Amino acid sequence: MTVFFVVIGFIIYFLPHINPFTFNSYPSKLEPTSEHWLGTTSMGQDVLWLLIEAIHNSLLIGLIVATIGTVAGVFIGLLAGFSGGWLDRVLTVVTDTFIVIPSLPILILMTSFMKGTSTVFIMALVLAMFAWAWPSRQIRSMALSMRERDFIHTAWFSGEGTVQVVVTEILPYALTWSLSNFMNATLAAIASESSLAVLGLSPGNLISLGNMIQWARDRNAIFTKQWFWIGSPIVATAVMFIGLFLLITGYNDYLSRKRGR
Amino acid sequence: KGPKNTTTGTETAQTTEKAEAVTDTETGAETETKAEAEPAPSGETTEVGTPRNETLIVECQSPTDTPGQFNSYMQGTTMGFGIHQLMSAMMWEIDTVKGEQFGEVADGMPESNADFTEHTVKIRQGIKWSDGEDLTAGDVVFTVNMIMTNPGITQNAYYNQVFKSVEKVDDYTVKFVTKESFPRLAQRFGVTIWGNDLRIVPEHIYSKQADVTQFKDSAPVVAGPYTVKAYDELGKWVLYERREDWKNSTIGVVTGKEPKAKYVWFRNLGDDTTRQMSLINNEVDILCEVTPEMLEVMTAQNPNIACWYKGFPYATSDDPCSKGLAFSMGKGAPFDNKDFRWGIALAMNFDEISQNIFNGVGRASPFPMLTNTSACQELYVKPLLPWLKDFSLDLGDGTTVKPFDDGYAERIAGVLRDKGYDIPTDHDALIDMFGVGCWKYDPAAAEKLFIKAGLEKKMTAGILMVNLSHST
Amino acid sequence: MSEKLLEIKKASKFFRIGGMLSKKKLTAVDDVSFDIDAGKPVILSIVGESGCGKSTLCKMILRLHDPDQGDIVLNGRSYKDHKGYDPFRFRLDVQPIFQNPYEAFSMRKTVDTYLFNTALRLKIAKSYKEAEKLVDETLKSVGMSFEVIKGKYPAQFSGGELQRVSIARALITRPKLIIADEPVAAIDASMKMNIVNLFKELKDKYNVSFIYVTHDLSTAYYVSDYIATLYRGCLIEYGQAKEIMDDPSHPYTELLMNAVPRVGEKWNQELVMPDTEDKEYAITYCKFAPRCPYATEECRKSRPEMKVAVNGRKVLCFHPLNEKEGS
Amino acid sequence: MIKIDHLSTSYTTIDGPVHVINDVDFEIYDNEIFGIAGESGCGKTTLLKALYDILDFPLVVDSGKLILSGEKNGQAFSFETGQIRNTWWNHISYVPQAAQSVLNPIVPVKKQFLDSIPKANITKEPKAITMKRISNYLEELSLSPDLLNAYPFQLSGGMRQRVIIALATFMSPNVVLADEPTTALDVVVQRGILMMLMSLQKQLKNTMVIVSHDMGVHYQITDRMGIMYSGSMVELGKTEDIFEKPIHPYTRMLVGALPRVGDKSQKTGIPGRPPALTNPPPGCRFAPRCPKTAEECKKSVPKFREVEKGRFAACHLLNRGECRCQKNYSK
Amino acid sequence: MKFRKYFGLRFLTYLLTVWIGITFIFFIPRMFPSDPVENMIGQIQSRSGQMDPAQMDALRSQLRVQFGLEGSLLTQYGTFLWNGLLHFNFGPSLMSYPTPVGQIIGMYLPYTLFLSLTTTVIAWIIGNIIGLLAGFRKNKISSKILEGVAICIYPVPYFIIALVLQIVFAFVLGWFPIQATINTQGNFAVLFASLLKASILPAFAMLLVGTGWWIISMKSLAGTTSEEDFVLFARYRGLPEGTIGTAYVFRNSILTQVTALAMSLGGVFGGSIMTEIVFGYPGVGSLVQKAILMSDYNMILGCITISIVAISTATLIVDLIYPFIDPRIRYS
Ligand SMILES: Nc1ncnc2c1ncn2[C@@H]1O[C@H](COP(=O)(O)OP(=O)(O)OP(=O)(O)O)[C@@H](O)[C@H]1O
Ligand SMILES: Nc1ncnc2c1ncn2[C@@H]1O[C@H](COP(=O)(O)OP(=O)(O)OP(=O)(O)O)[C@@H](O)[C@H]1O
Ligand SMILES: [Mg+2]
Ligand SMILES: [Mg+2]
Repeated sequence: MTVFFVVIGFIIYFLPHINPFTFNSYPSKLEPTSEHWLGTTSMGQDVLWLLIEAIHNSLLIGLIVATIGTVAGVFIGLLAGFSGGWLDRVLTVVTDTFIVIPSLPILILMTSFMKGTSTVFIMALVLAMFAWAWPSRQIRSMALSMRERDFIHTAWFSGEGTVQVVVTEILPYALTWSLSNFMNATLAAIASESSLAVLGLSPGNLISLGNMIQWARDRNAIFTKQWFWIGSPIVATAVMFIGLFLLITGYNDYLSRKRGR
Repeated sequence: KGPKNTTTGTETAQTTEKAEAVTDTETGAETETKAEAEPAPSGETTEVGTPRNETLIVECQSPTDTPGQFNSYMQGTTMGFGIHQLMSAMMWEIDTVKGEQFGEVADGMPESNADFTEHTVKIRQGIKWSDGEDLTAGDVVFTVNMIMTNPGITQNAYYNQVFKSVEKVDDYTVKFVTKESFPRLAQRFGVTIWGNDLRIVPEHIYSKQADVTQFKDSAPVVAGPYTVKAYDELGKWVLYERREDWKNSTIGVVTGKEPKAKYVWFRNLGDDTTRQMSLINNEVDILCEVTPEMLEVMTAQNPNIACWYKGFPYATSDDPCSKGLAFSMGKGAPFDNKDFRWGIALAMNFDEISQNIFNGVGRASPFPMLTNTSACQELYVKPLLPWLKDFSLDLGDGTTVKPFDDGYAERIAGVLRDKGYDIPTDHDALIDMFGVGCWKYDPAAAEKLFIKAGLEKKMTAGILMVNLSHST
Repeated sequence: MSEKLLEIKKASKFFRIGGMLSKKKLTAVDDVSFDIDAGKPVILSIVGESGCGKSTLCKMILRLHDPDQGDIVLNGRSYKDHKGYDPFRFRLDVQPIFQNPYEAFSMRKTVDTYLFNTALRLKIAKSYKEAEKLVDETLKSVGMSFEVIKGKYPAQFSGGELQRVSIARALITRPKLIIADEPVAAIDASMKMNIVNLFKELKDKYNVSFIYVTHDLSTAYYVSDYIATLYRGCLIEYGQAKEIMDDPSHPYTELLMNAVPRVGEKWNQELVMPDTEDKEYAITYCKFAPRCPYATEECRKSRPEMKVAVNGRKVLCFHPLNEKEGS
Repeated sequence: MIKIDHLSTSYTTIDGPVHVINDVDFEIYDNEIFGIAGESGCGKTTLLKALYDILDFPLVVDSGKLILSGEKNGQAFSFETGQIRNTWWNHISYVPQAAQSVLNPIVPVKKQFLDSIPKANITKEPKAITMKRISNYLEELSLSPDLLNAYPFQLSGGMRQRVIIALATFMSPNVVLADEPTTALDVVVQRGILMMLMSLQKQLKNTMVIVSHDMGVHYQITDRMGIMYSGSMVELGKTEDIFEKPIHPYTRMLVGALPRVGDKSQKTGIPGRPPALTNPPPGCRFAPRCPKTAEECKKSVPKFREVEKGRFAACHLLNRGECRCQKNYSK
Repeated sequence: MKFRKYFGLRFLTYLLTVWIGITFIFFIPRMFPSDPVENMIGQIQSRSGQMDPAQMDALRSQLRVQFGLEGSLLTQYGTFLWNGLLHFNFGPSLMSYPTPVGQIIGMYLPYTLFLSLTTTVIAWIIGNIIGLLAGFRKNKISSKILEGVAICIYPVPYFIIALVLQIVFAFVLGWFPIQATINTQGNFAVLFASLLKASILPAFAMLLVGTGWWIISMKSLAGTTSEEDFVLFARYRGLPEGTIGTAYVFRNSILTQVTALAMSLGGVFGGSIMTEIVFGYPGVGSLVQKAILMSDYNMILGCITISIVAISTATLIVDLIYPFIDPRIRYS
């Protein structure tokens, strides 16, 4: 099941490269035909290509956010957990703060100020600001508990320096956790972007799943019964979420089974 | 179009503050739509507890941030939430179809001296405030002086700039003395398109306030036909009730007709989806700003929904509000540069904008400064056509371009016919429907103009991207 | 006396226990002193019940904990001398072996990386070739070989095999001292003897001293030259292994010896069981007094002094058993 | 009495079945302490699980069965595989390995005692009386009744182990199974617990099965014992006989390798390692490590048979008469 | 004594967290090129026509004083810390000038609390019960179906669920008003009745989404706990499944969920934005959104400060009461 969704998610992810996205290129409001599988929009866009592009962009945002968030989180978490002392305390308080700050209002705040000028990347950066705190906290506690493990001592007595211990001993353990966190963060980022889009705060020229739903809503697709236009991004979002979610669950199951051995 | 049309109940058309509408091209064609006051079961009540069949529910496009605040001279008061339409007393009103002003509080147009520095205005007799006091010249004089003596009122500076003095001659006569020749007193201080700042307030209430800029006036005493019955503390609705003595209100005195609805409930509805659903389900009677597409959908689901015309273009094009992009030239570079502005004008594909935003409804006009009502088109635009056709722009590289494009009407008619609309073929009818034409879509020329305006060309392809920062 | 390899001078370590909610202090190692001569390699066993501070003491020697009081001197260099501390040299001199061999290596790395790291990073070998030779040689001395372990992950070894790899790793630097904290506790009975025999063998072959921590008294008896008994963080008895175990002078050592389930000799007498443990850490008089069958008033009033006999045997008791017999 | 009748079990894994118990066939009598010894992974816990009827996935019975029979409160009973679980904690109880973590960490000991009393027994008497009985019982075992109000984490490992033993014996079961009850405890505590088990058995006159890999423990407390190697029982008999006259070479090496206080003579461990259970060698599983391996050993599995009365072993050497029955340790 | 020290430490981190958070949100809006004064001037200008530059400057500085935006960033910050953080006085709202921010938030907060707090708690309870069943009785068909439903609903973005509910129940079936109207003018009974009517649909949407998450997390917790030694041992002791489920699995798993609940209670503020927008329900969430669109600094600061304080306080309280629900922390 999981594999099935992964295949969908990633095959679609690689497809958009053959897609030239053009505005007003087809007659508008077509029903699904063999040429336009999902019909066209009120603006004369092919829904299928729009959808593919949207999935691509949403995934891209999700992945960028998850990458930045996870990398920053792992780095800060390791730093805090391994350095100890005042640096740890400072980092911990900052991390806690970011966990406590309500992210959606701040996201709205930042995106509304940048509306018009933001790009996919800036959007992702903004979202990433709130994606690192949680992993950082987890990784820190992981690092803290690992610091006392015997194999860390063995590594040190084998001549490894602190940096090397962190990189070759602790990181591999943190990575498995991070991977599942990474997928979670991807989900969260896509969801946040969709929320912002529905509030009308996503960059106007960004074709994302959220924006696509928002456009369709704006263009009254619900009442003109353009079900494919409004429905396809919704279904895609839901399917992608469920797929990713199952992937996480599957991965975690796999991990625990592996640990159980 | 005036606020007082509520007299006829079902013909009401609401407008939003045009000043804001200008900033956003997405607000769509302004097609006012209403559900025919359906004979609602008499037992049914609205959510605010009034009988549904005596309540007119009007949409207001945004909630107010200042609930319970009805003093128009206090900062932040939302006039569009019924204050303007139902309660305000203006000096002069306008009939937008004829383009003629007439007196409301004033009894007729001002009489000015030869150099237009002294203006005598008669005040209508018989208008009473809702608490029974007479509205007299004293109230008018008090209002203007209040504005001029209170720096906290935003219009203060302007009024001081215009007026030397405003005095009461007798109970129903006021003399305005302006600092300079000021022939347009009625236009500037009466209603032309949307309301004006001069809303007469009752002296016997406002003179008692220590600071009128901080006076919320939550239970206002008004000269208009409705008073506030209840309002939402959260700013999402206001309920108005017809005055018992509506005959003594401005409307009663001016027209003698009774406003039909006993209650008027202004409420905010949220996004387009919600608005449509509400209108279809009879949860609202009047919607503002509806796209033709929305209208088609709604009429299909509820046959009682109607607007100006049964078929295309649904809305009258004689709406006195223009839609488009406006730039403040005072905002500084690059908008103060003529070539830059021309560049933007030529970079925009009007056909697409019109199709995508208004479904082709509306009259195109090359001139932004005047609303292209049919009167304006006949009087102003058509006579300028020969000049327009000859007009050419210097592109800065030695070439010129003639920016006027008179083919718009025929083109859009073609597109609309393809979509299945019944569009007349007669050229004059088309010009009346779609206007004489617009500026050309000419990216190449636009590019040259931008370069002329001092912009650097960074893009290689023919697509030009310009970040438009809107200003009011 | 001759030069010392390791001197532990009145070392103490305190822990705050009970998380943030409490300020309870626990003296895990309480004023412990002993030393190991530099000249002749020895195996020194540290025995005692669980939680008596054995591991903490080892960690202090390994510099994983700093002593809160007292000092440790290795090769004449004090641990307090932070400027003179050379982590590089230190790792050449002292190496650890941990209790659970599976814990001592990361599950995600092949075990040979640790061996090569030790050889190359600590600059024992100059090239990979040389390191390989060294590693193989060392592995052979513990009965394994590079061929066997190459590219394998810890999970692919049995506990005994992995413990040997762990020992081999510690031996690569040819240290002077190996700290083995319960090296056989997680190893099967059938394998245990192989490991302790290896210690004996390596001691002479590589001239390396061992600190062997265990609560398995029979193996301690079997391998050690010296023995130190800890009770609740205190060193209560120290001396030649055979001497102490055959004839304990501290009542606790005696109790310990009696509790060993010996084969061939069934238990008969009853035994006093310990009560709630952490209370005893806070006792200001003799910590063993509450459980001691021979305790007197004196024992319940103050702490006994360490008594040192001529042959270096030490005991922390007011009334050592063999003394009492003698008098 | 427990009769184990040619029992074979295996674990189902992705790599195929792991045959852990192979044709084990013996009896555990009433009123005795029976010991099971063997190195790690040889199947001691698995055998105990089978005895306790914890035959849940992935552990499956391949063949054979178990019968638990006896008499309690004057009533005779007999349960077979699959029925034994209905009488858990009543006729038979089990102290699992790693007993340090088997108590609910956030519930006081008292509650866990009350929980474990089968519903049928508890309704008949008021709670106060039950509590009284429990604290009396603890006192009998020289445990302080204050323990009842403590949470498990407040107790030391040894104390927890004793509480669990008290819990397991409170209903006076006919059989108590204890898996490594003293591993990870220090010798003094270990001795306390073993003494407790012994006195309990004397008092209840029931059957106790003790699993341990410490031969010393077996010597001290068990009456009879079985030695397991790689999933099979290789030797069984009176504990003293096993130590004095070991038959199987594995037992012999095991006993011979035991270090002893007061004995500094050179001992050697057993070289090699036990075979993988997924793919065991044909023939005797100890053959690869056995100093006396013959061709026969590599081919056929020796039968577990009675060598002399009450003495069982599985070794081909027995056929060759090479079994050296002599005192194996010096005193 | 000991507790006081622990409390002191914990309180210190609490203050630090709040301070850092607030500082962060103080500076963020001020770093962006959007100015409430200019916005206001724009509005005034568009209403009353041209203004000469001198007058515009006068108005500008007058507005700055009124809005509390005069002085350097640092002095503004100082005033803000003093007034806002210590006295909870965030000054007048810029969009509803001169009504104080506190008063407006005070008006909206009860609605948010009424809806979000109750739904969060109810979702938590329902989710935990279902999650426990799903995790503890893993092999029952019913628990698998429930879990499957949770997995399918949980990941669907909230606004989609909200929209679907709105269309189905309000538009098609007409059971509820499409846009909630809360009758603030009537007596309490009227207010409450209209409030109830307005909140059922949003509450249902929030419950659907919220419950899903709790089911999933509780399921995995209960699943892990079910495999713990002490649960196995409880089985071996022949305890009835019911006792094991409640006294063993549930009690041990719920501890983690309590902390999670505290964190999500804080989220009540941000998380309700979508509900409020889709259903037109009044609340702090949409207030924040509007404040942001109108660059109402004071309002933004006020709302987010309250939210930060609320989340921190919730976690603080949980940390402080945690020892009382988990004996391990109380006694060790
Ligand atoms: N990091 C620590 N923080 C707090 N207390 C500790 C810490 N490390 C050890 N202790 C406590 O110090 C005492 C001594 O612990 P140590 O690990 O040295 O004992 P040990 O003799 O090695 O025991 P074992 O035989 O169980 O390994 C114990 O009571 C232990 O709980
Ligand atoms: N769930 C399982 N799935 C597959 N194999 C298992 C499982 N549990 C145990 N085994 C295997 O069965 C064998 C016997 O295990 P068991 O736990 O009975 O050994 P033991 O004699 O009790 O060992 P120890 O002394 O370490 O407790 C081991 O090789 C183990 O790897
Ligand atoms: Mg230890
Ligand atoms: Mg076992």
